[in-house]
Amino acid sequence: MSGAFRIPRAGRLSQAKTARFSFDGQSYTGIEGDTLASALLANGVHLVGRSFKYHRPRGFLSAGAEEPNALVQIVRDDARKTPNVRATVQELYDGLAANSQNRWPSLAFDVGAVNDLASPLFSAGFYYKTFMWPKAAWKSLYEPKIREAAGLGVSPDKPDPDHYSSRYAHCDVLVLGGGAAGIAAALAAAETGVRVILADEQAEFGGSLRFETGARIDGQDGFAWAKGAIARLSAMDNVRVLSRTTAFGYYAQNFVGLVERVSDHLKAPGHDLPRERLWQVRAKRVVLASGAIERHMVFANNDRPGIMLAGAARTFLNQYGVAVGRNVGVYTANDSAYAAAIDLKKAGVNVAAIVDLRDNPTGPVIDEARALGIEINFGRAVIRAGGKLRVSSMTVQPKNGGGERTIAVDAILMSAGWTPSVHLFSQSRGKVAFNDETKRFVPGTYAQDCVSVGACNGTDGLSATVDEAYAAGAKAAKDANARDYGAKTAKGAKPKVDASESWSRGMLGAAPGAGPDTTVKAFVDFQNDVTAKDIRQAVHEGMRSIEHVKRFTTNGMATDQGKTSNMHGLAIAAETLGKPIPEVGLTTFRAPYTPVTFGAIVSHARGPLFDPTRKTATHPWAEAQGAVFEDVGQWKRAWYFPKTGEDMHSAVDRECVAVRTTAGLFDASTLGKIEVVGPDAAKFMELLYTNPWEKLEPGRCRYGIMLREDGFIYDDGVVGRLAPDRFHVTTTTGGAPRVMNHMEDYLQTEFPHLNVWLTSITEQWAVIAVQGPKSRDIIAPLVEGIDMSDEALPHMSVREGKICGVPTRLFRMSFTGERGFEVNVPADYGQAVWEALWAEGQKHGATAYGTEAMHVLRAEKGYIIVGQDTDGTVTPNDAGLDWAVGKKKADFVGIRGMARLDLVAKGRKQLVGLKTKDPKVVLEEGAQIVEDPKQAIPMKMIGHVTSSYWSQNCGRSIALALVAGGRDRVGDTLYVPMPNGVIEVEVTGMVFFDETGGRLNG
Amino acid sequence: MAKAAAKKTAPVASPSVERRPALAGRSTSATGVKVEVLPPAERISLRAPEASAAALSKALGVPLPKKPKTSASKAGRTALWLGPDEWLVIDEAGNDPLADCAKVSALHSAVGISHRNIAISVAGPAAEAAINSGCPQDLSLEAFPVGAASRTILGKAEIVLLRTAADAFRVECWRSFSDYVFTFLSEGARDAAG
Amino acid sequence: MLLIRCPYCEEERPELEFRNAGEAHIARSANMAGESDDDFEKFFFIRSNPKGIIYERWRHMHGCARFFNAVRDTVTDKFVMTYKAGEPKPAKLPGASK
Amino acid sequence: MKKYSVFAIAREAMRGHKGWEEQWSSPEPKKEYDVIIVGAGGHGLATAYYLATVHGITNVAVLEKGWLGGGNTGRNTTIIRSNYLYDESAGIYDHALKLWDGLSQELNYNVMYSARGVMMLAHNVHDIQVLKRHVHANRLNGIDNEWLSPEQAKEFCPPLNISRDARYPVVGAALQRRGGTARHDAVAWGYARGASARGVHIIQNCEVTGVKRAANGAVVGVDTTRGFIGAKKVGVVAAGHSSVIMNMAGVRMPLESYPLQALVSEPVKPVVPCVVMSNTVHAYISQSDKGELVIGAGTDQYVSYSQTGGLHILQHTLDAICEMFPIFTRMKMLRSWGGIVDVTPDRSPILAKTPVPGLYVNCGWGTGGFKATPGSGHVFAHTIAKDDPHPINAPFTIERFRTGRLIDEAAAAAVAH
Repeated sequence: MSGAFRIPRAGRLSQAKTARFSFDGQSYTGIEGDTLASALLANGVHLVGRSFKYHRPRGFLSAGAEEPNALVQIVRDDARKTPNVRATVQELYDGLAANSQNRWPSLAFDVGAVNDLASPLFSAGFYYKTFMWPKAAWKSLYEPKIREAAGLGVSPDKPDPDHYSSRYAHCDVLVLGGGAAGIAAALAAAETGVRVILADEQAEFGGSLRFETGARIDGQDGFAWAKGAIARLSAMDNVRVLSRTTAFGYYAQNFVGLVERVSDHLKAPGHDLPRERLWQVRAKRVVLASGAIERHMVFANNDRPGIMLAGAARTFLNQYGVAVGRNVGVYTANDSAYAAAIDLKKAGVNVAAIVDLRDNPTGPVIDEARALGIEINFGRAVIRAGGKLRVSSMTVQPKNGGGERTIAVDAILMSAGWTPSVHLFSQSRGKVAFNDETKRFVPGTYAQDCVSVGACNGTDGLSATVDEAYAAGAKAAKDANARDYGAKTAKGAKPKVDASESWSRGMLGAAPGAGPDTTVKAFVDFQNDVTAKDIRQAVHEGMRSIEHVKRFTTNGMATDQGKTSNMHGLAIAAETLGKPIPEVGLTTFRAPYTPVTFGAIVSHARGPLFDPTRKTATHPWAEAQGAVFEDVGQWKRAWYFPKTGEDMHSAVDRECVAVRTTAGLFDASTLGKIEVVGPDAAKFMELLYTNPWEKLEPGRCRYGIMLREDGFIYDDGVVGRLAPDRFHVTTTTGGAPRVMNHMEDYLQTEFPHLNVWLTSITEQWAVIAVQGPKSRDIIAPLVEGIDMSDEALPHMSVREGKICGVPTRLFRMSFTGERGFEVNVPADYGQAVWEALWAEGQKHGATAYGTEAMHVLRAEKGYIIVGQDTDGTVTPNDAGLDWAVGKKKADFVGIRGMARLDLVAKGRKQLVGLKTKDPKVVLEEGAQIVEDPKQAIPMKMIGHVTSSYWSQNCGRSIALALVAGGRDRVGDTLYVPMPNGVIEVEVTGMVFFDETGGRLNG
Repeated sequence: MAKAAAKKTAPVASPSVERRPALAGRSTSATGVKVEVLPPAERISLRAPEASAAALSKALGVPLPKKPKTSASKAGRTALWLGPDEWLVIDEAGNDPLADCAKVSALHSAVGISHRNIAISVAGPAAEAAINSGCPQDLSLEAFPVGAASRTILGKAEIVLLRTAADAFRVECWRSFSDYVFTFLSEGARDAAG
Repeated sequence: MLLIRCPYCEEERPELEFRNAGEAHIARSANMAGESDDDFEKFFFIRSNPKGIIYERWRHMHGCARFFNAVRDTVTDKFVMTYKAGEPKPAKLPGASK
Repeated sequence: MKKYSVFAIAREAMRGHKGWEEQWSSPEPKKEYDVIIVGAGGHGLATAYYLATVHGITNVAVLEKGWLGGGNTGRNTTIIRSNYLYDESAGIYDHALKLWDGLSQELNYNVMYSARGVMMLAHNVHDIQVLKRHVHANRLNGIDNEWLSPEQAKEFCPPLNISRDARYPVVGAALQRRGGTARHDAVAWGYARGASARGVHIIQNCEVTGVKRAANGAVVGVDTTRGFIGAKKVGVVAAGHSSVIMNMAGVRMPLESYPLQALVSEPVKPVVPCVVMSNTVHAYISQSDKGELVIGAGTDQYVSYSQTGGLHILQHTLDAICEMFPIFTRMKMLRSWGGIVDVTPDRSPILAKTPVPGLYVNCGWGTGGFKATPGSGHVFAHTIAKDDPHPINAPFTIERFRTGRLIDEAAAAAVAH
């Protein structure tokens, strides 16, 4: 049995296929194809949630995505808990478990409901006016309490085991919305053969045809026609039909984001299916067929469980075969609710009365309702609903006042009219226009290549809708100017509407009895508990812009984003202000249309795909050696190579000593490398670097500095000249991409007359630095064709030849101060050559060293690291690199910037060395330096420590620092105030080891 | 042009160490699509003004394409248009395009990048969808026909894409992050099959 | 995500392939070293930042890698046209009424 | 101005909340004011408030082209902190922070300043160096900022992922406990109410279309969509539109305006107790009192006044959030929006007199203006009232771009090596 309220032979579900599920621990049975909402209603459950502020009991307002009340937590397992799921959208699967939210201890008895009693205090914006005294209580008391009370569901607390995927797609015509309008438009477009994508948020296409029993198209029931049309479309190669797919964002140039819910409706999704799939569609034309959303009536206690939109009740009946009550009342201001009363009556449900605000409406539905014997009351209002956890009655009064009458009901179906869904149109930056006659905003001025059709365009009536949509679909296909992809089926004809339901206007704002001078709770925004009087109060308090009203009352800011509440709120504000609606304006429609799972937006970019990881050719070797890696940009670099029992400190000490006593191998592959080739290569280098290059001999290297135009150091590196027209440029690891971009920028746009080209060769060459007194002994046996003598291959030179039988660019250079080489080999040979060098090195006691030892060794020599010892405010002079600036050069990038007033002023921060008075004390990088440690806070700081290490080779700590007027302070004592005491330091030169540089040839 | 340098970097007949390409041998299959790392190839980045194109085409034995997003292929050698003065030349036949260019005196820059890139084949009816999991270009046959070539984006990585058949692509990327590209394509393939 | 026509690739391509490179038609002086402080400030720091039509540079970073120029409306983000680097600022814009 | 209090609420509750006064009036513009402030965002309204309360200048109009607080004030992620590196920045942001503490009482308007702590994550050695440089400089400047181990960071923010297996593991964090958030609308409204009560005219839907100058170059007033309004002093506080207004006065600015997007999730029960920021992974997050996760990151890459931006920017932002907080992939984005931020070349504001007599400008706050609101308004009011900058904003000149004396916080965090 799938519920006492299931009506035999009603609806479209196969009653045989049952599914078990639970809600708040209670077991129920539903049917496959149900939503959680329809399945609960079938079991007579109306109470499903509690509201945000007053914790009022709530049921189902709608049968769709606009639902503000029926939010639940879906629990698949411990790691798959999803908060704030709309029960009206969640499809039922066997075993589904759902819990209600925002209540304690239970849904039926919620302590938080005390807020409802105190609600006169909790008027709009009350929190801005209180909780200010005593001051400290905000942090310790008020805010924690407010935070605890707020929120709806509970965040997951474990990483999500599900995965998400994404797809970029292109099409000629994208049709959003799969009701009669969308289907007609898609048919027309598809039949021309162009590429069409049709998407609808529901599991089944048809839109309002799902409940409109009066619709007949092409001789069939409307829903059957929709099903047939979708089958035809699905069979066409040029058409992609996406159900359960919500277009959530309409971005620039017809770029639309959609989310497809792939497996949340499945009992056992399996490992291969993503939970959701993000579609990012670029369409030549977009057809918006997003329909309309029914509005509720604003009257006292209109939020009681059992009170819902009339169209929703019809959907529950005609789609799911569920009666929302046994004795229902209807409250309406338009025709469409009559159809609900008629359908329910025909299904055997008692309709206690229809209450219609209008004075003397006429029309076929009214006649039919009357003919069925339903009591109809014109010119009357429902002034309040009775009952608490479930509606029990409605009290009716003539709309201009008079005697009250209370009618017992167990459900109230309401309709104030339909609001066109202009969300996506508005997101496309189109301007809506207010139609004063129909009291609705409809698409006005278009900003993109799209068109609205049907209810979202304010088009009433099925026949007019299908005509409009079909024509628009055909035109969109034509305008897309695309080739025919070959529709497989024969060209069809325009669908013919044989019968449809009548439509009429409705009303906006509060109904009689809900103000302006009452204190009743007539809800405009259900979830956020915004009442008509809250909106009036906001206006009285000076909120004249609708944006202020919205923000002050929070109307329309709940998870439904005001789909049912915005127009009512606007109308009440306008009425209170005494202004016409268009003058008050409409709040902005912002993406997403409905909430979108973070996972879907992130899709593949999780875990290892969050960001590319870059690894060098020798990475596997270092890993096997137990290296610890550090992240440098996207690269993983070997940081140090601890031997058993070693911590970082002892490993680094050992590595540093080994390099200076024997030799070390270091993977320098991550340094950026650019090959600069062409007859004007040297001219180009002259412009991009501060140094002179024209006279550098082929086969020689030079340390180069690159500035930005503002004169600050941008990057540095050793550059080798391979041939008159060919330079091998190196950059910092992190700087490689931006240096390349910087060079290309100047080459292409400032110096396009130069015949020179740049190619990134960072990844072509693996670079193995071999440094130390034994470095030549290690390399020489493996090298062919290069004279390794100091005369033939002096410091700062480069040769091409072979190593281990493979090509090499062999640099004699040193970032350690020792005799050193950098062996460049094609990357795929990198690890094998490393292993060969390693084997040679073992004969001499060489070690592998990582980036940390590299940092220490270079600091011992006073070699800077751009980005560590410099930031973006350091000039070559500041860094003590004036010698690298070509004084005779007429131009280079940065030549003017570095001559600016402040950049040549006295007292600038300059790089110097620091020695702590206690050699054992290692300064902290980033520590600040002062002249007078006794001054009060705020202290005058004159610099900071940029690099600081324990140097085993020096037997003491060493540091580099940027200090104001630093070079004039050499020999001075300065102070580094730390939390646990002041450290005395002496300002020194930057070289701590081998000041004469003799070891370069040692 | 750049003869001296080029000559010296010509490949060696018998290296004493083996070449270890990144991801060698990796492959994965899903319904409708196979993702597989291709064997090593010789490659150059070729830059030249229009005036040099004829001489370079002749030396390379493959006409350098002049139209954006196109490629030309002959005898195991493919030239991909990457920019108005830039081609990626891939040789899968074991010949050295760098050496061929070294003979050309017309203005150009040829730089060896054989080891910079690796290539991944994505093939099967769902290949297009697999790549579109992270590549924002329109890969329909109309917009990206067989032979079309383009540098573009896959997720957060740069790739070069070449359509080798209606249902097959060659994806080239730099070696250091090839694992990212391969993994991304594998995920894309899994979803394309679903 | 914008769709940008690359004048070298001769087709519209997704923004992800591009990188914006700031205002266009700010020439670097041939006599850079001799520029006044004011001129340098104008060159390096002052930007027109228009609300409306902007002349700007883009690089087809992950495409043909060329820098080029674009004319775009900063209010709607719509591109009016794109043209190659080095080409002069267009005297007349397509579809412009003024 | 009737005082707000719990008693006032109780009193009003008895009569259906009909006795509340307008929080600010909406007067017709006069022909002339002593001072015109262009822009009724938080900074502009604060300027007017302090002109009235500190300097006794109440004949002031604040002109707003839309609705007050509708620009970046109402579109930001409300992060408040003062742990900046340079003395100049630390000076102005900490001046603001001190005003935040007590602002609710000062304004008699609960702006919900919540000192829940701002934690900035380090993911690599370079981050540690940069953040520790901040920690030490802050300490000697009297600004609280402390270093945390990854474990301490997790203790302070339990949902944070500190696994070593993360793509970019957390290796430490800098925490400013006084940092936090505030309710953005309330800041604008509180200042508006306070200024209005003291006679300041807040004129909404009044767009400035021109800046009028006399023959001697001095400002004499502004043209607006509601006619000419005279004033001898005009303060431009127009955020993303500052270039546009300054151009009207013939002053070209070192500014570019970019879209800055942000988003919130659906509300959930308290889960993120503080503000977490990461420059390397590149996103930041906090949770509003309502329960929404408030998330932002960097700007789109191009100049734009469209107040929108690309989906891919939000993707990158959420990638980063889910990297730091893998438990959030099942959460849902509820709302996203864009603002227009005006950015200077050194990412520090301009808060100064201009070459035009009587014209003052307060702009260039980039992505971080909200936190400075009270301090910015306070010293800008001083600058206008005295025709001379307050010592705190004296370094934030326009001229610094000529001399090179920049206050480059971004450059100080240089990424390289």
